[in-house]
Amino acid sequence: MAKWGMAVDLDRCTGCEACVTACHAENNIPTVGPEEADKGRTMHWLRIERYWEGDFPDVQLKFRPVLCQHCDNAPCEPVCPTYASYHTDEGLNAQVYNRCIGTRYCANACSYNVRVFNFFNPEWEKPLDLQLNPDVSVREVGVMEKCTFCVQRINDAKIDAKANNEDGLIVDGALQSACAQSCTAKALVFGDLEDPDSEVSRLSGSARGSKLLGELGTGPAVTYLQKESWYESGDR
Amino acid sequence: MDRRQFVKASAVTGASASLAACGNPEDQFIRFISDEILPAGLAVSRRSICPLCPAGCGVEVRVMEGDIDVVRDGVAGVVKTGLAKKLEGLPAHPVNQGKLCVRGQAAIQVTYHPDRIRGPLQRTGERGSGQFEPVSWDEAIGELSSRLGALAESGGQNGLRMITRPLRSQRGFLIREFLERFGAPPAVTFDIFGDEVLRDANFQSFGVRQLPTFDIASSRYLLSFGADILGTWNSPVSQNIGYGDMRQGRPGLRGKFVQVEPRMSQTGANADQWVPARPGTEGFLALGLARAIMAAGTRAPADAGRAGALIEGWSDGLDAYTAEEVETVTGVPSRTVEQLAREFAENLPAIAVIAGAPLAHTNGMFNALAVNALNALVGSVGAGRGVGFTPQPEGLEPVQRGERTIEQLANEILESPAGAAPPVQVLLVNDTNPVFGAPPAMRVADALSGVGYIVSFGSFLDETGNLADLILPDHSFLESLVDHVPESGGGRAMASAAQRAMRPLHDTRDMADVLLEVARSLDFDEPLEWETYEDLVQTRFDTLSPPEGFDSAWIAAQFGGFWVDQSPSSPQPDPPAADIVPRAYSAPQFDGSADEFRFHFLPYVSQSFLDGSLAHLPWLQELPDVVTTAMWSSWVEINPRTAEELGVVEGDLVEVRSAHGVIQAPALIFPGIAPDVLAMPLGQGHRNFTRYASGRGANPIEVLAPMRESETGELAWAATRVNIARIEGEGGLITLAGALREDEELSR
Amino acid sequence: MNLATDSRITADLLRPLLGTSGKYYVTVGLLGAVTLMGLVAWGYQMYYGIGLTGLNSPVFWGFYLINFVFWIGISHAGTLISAILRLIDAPWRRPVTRCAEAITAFALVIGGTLPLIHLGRPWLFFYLIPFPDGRGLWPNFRSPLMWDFFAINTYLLASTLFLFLPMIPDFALIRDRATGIRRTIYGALSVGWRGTPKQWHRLESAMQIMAIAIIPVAVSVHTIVSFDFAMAVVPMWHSTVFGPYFVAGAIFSGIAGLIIAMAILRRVLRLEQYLTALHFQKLGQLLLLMSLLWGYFVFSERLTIWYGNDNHEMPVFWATFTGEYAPFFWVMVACNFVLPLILLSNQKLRTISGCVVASCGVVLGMWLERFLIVVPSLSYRQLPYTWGSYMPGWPEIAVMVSTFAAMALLYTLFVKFIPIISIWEFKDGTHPGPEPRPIAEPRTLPARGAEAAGEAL
Amino acid sequence: MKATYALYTDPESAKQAIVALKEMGVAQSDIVIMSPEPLEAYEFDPSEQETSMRWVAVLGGGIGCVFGASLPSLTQLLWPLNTGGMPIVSIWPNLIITFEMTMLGAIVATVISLVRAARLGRRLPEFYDPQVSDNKILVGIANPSDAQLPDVEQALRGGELKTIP
Repeated sequence: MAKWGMAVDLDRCTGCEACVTACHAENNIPTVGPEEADKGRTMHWLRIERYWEGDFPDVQLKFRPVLCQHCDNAPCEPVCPTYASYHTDEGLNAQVYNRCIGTRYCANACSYNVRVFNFFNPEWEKPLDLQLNPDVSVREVGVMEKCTFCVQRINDAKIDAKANNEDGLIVDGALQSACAQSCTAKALVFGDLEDPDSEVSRLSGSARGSKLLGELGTGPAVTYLQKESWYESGDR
Repeated sequence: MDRRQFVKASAVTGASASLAACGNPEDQFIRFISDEILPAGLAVSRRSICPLCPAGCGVEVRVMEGDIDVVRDGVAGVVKTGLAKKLEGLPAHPVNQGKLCVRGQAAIQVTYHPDRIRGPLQRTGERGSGQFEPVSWDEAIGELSSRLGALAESGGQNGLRMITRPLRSQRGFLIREFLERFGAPPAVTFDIFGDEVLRDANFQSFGVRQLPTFDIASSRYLLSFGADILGTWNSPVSQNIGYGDMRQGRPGLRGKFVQVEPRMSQTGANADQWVPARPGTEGFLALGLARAIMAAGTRAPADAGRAGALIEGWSDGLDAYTAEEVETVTGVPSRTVEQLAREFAENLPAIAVIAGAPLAHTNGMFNALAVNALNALVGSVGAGRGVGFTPQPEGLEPVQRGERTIEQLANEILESPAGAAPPVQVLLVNDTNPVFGAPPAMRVADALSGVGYIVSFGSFLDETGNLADLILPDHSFLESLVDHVPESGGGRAMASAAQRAMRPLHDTRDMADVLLEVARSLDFDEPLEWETYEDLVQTRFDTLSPPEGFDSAWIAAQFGGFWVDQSPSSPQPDPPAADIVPRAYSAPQFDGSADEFRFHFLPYVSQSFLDGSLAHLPWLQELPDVVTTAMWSSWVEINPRTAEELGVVEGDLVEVRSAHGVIQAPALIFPGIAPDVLAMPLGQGHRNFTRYASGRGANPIEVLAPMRESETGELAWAATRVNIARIEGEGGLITLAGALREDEELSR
Repeated sequence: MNLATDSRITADLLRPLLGTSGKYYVTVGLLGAVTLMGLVAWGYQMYYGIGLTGLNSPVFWGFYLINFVFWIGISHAGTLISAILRLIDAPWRRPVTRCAEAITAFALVIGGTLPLIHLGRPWLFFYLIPFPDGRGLWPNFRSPLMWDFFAINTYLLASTLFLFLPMIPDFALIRDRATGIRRTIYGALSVGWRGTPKQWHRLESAMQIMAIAIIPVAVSVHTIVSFDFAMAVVPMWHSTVFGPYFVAGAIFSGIAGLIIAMAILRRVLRLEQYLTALHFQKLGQLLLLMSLLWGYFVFSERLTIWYGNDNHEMPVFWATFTGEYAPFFWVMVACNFVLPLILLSNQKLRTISGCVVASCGVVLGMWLERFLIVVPSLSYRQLPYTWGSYMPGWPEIAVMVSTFAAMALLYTLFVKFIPIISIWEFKDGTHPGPEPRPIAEPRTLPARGAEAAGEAL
Repeated sequence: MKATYALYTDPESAKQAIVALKEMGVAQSDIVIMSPEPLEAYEFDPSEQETSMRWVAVLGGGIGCVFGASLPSLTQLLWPLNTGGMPIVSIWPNLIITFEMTMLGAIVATVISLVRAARLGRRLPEFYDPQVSDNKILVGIANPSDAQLPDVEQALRGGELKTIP
């Protein structure tokens, strides 16, 4: 049984935001337009947080991609009265759109605020709708949605592995979330944490690794590898 | 022509109106025989090339079966066909190695854009009124042919002109051939934020008129002077890939990255050290480093070769550029200068990069040459040595840009004596928008109004297309055969090509095929020898040496999406024999006096929209700019202290005034910008560019002064001084982030 | 037992039922219209989407849940108080209990509706009902919202019964003097009451048991409402003090609501001799006590946060203390603490009008308290990048207004059909009441109301 | 039916009538008493002071408790879903449901027992006089035999005598 997870190398991430649009394209995420965006109702499943440090001229800027952390002890799951939000055997923090009645409790409980809500029915002005990914359902008004670790790709990969690999297991790297696939600096690495040889397992064990808001004990499946500072030519 | 009218107009040809006429397909459901049979529910992968920037990344298109509304013989219905669903990087492609940037990811919306022109249009109202009516392709092409035919008979071949964006595909070659054989002057390429200064500098220093390719992955020190290498400049994806490996790709070794710029860009945000230098003094700083390195004795002036010889005083070790002098000129502390010099010389291979604003000053050429010399000094130039040049495939070299600039063309039109026949009878506009992109001082709009007949190949009604008399909408890149010769991003000569990924959605035609058809009807003395654009590309590609296992480069290119030269890369061409003229540093000149206009004005290429050509894509409009988190708007970046002094808070509407124009935009408090600099992203401020971009934000180009780079005459777009004032009104700034800092403390 | 007095009592307390004035219809009409407006707003919201509200990310909860907590709080006036008073057998309770219990029933109905209005997809509200879906999946009992479902419904059922049982003898009373349709209706409602010693005794022991059972339920209800917040790891929500804090606040606002209601009844129904200054004195003292208790909870809550100085919680603390939400905070403190302390701690000021003024302040203050609990905490969550703010949309305001109208409407209708003071309990007790005044009792109700009755409402 | 009864305006005389009836050998259970108020101080009918309602309530609470404990646990086992890493049968939250159901059980049981014990919910028998709600106390007996009729009327003389033929 796999356990899906991700490693985010903040030392690689350049804030290019390819992941953000890749996520939109893969998961049929609507755009809400300026008025709604101004109200704070954009639908990004994945955002790159930026924080300033210091003042000019000694000023620094830090980027941090934040997506659903697929916590093992997810605060968002138990508060849902209809089981719309629950934890799969493979460690995915799943959202069942059909069961969601829109209490928005999960969004409050999520300390990472990575859940986005359909305040209106999504619109794709024709023929933009032709781009919609048939593997991903389109969500209606009143439904909470969030990063799924591209569960549709996971399922495709499973079928593919059953058909083509003698051991029926997914080869590390053969399966990538849309964001990881597009990530130009290879900062996002997606894979199976159960597989000790997978790159994501290797990176998650890194000394630079830490969890976002780890002190809350939510047990995220996403590990952040902290930015390093420069050391003169190779000496460590 | 406002959106509603536009939709109306295009609708008549396109499906929607006919659908309205025949009721919606649900009511009377007619399913035509499939255009394309695909395995139901399964994805097919096809190849293409991202057209949005000159990098030319290979694209893998995920195509799946889908239904589209169509009208066949006046009957509305649906038909199954293959539809592009998602764009990914082409894994094996030498430039982007399976990765794709944010703009490339959004490129798919170009094809499905609701405001795409769905068929040929003919102007009905006043020019610029935006009133068009649909016409058939035969009429449209007939109209163009007859006008050109008339020109040819009256011997007025000179009256045909063409403006195009820089093309690195064979379309450029076709355009050249077409104009040449018609007898018209070569096309004017318009690319206001292009890199001509750097290309010229590279030609001077290294004999290659080309943008460099950087081996960032294996470098240990990366020193960038204002170059947005991780954002938009040159070949961003390949540079990002290299950057990632430079950081964490080599166990125990992590390269250092230093960025020199007065306003922290997305690239600068990733730097280990960020050094704000006064605008236009970057070259001086580079030479300061060079002097320190030479003074340290680790390197001799001669090591820089020709590149060094181009700098006055180089051979004597640049005594003028002492660290103290550098501090007074650039504002960079002498300590920092020495530290940078030491690290740059000690951590080889070290790369110095310069691009963007530093080259857009009156002394841009000097800045470029200085950095070239610095690279040469530490021996970073040459194949496999940090700074290289991607060999161009022989026989497939892209057409070099014409001598004439858009401004010269404009002047020619404007200066023609009144009453006389306009010097430009027919103007072809291909995929470029000078009315939006050229500073008002160049008076491009006025000039175009003096043109006899304007034909646009654009897919969207933009400011320039709006002035057209005839619009012959091109296919989107997914709908047509595409080819590209990357200028940089790889070690070997290469050329990409791909067949169309899907059938055209609308009644559009490939610009190249239209030109060929027109040419046929004109019967040139030496006719164009290609039936279709595909013939042309094939014949051109087949001049290349076929790789292993293929008997033609054309087949190979289509098979893999690209062709790479297998032969050992040809040596760099020798520098021009022309005698060397050493340049001396001259302080940058700015338009507007410092006391009247307090601030340097720094427009920058937007992460989302580049120069504005992508402002029509909703995904990019709603993409929070990673540094400012702003969406759907434009803004003016102000240092917090300056803002406090001016009594400006975030979101206030401010007026940016130069000697040449004034624009209004909301203020955005930006800790990473020098107190005497105001920065503003390009891209917004379109008057007329689809429902998503029209009337949104302000266009910084409108305040730019027509300053020149002294040697090349390129526009010095960073040499304008402005003033700023808070004014009444809604700023309309939309940002995603709630706080600037992670340890944000609220008022106590 | 004094015939003259009792007849007088019966007459006074039945008067509102006898006749109906034009004013009454106007009042009902107006209140009904405003209530309807709220429902229309809800309809709009369902049709166009919850986006008509001012809700956003990160403030996913707003006015609807603020008012939900507010009304559930108000509901703690009646049943809880009257149950306590019954148990300690405070003689002065008798005229108060029924109008208090009525508040509970109505406030619960209103409060219980708000979470449904709050839903993104209200048409699927039945997913909350403990019943398996097509695939045999039941609701998630780990969710505080399910706890709400059970607690509120239990409390609603219990309070309704608690309100209904003591009405039976009064229904019998009306039955015996009514004719026609009224006789049938009240006859049905009085479930064959005859007033045998057995019935009287069983009724009283039933009320005793229910009083005992209903107090823990009432406490649990608002504790669970507080759990809706305390269970989430949100700055200044995740606190153990919330349970008692909310219960105290609920009783606090409940008493305030009760005092206001009683004052209005006293005026409109001319019950000056039944709801006397003494009752306001007593309730005023109770209100003062709760005010002090509330102050104690607020202090201990905020002290703990401030001292702990948790970097996730401090932004919320400062936002409410000196930041953008500070004005609300200080108004709340003034209304909930300073004002009651001044007006109620002083015998001279603790008059009827004094109590009413204090109560109005408390109702406002407690509404603000709920606002300050919901909005600032959500505005300033753990990751500063996601900070935001909130302005209500027009449907939220419309619905809020209509909840108050609905309360008034239900109450107006209630006093029209049911004696607002329990007649038999009042007679039964020994307490200040009207002087004996022999009058001729009408054996049956006049077809059209007497003029006196006409002025009654 | 036949009935003989009297209406009294004060509890004292009513009490006397009841005593008189008892003295002439009428069983307490045959004496019909109706009052507009509890008037428990007068103990018209001492036999009614005992009741088992408390125990009914406790029983009801017990049933509610069992139901409230099993409903969440069983449904959680019926379709085990992991939420937030909590155990499938999560005791703590379930206790809340259990508590509410217990209380509900007790309350419902009380009301049911009240309805049954007080013989509520049936139609009003003919033997009833609306004057009772005019603050009169009714004392009488149903179907008196012609033999005892005079004594009964004698016993009830304190009040306004009435008969239902």
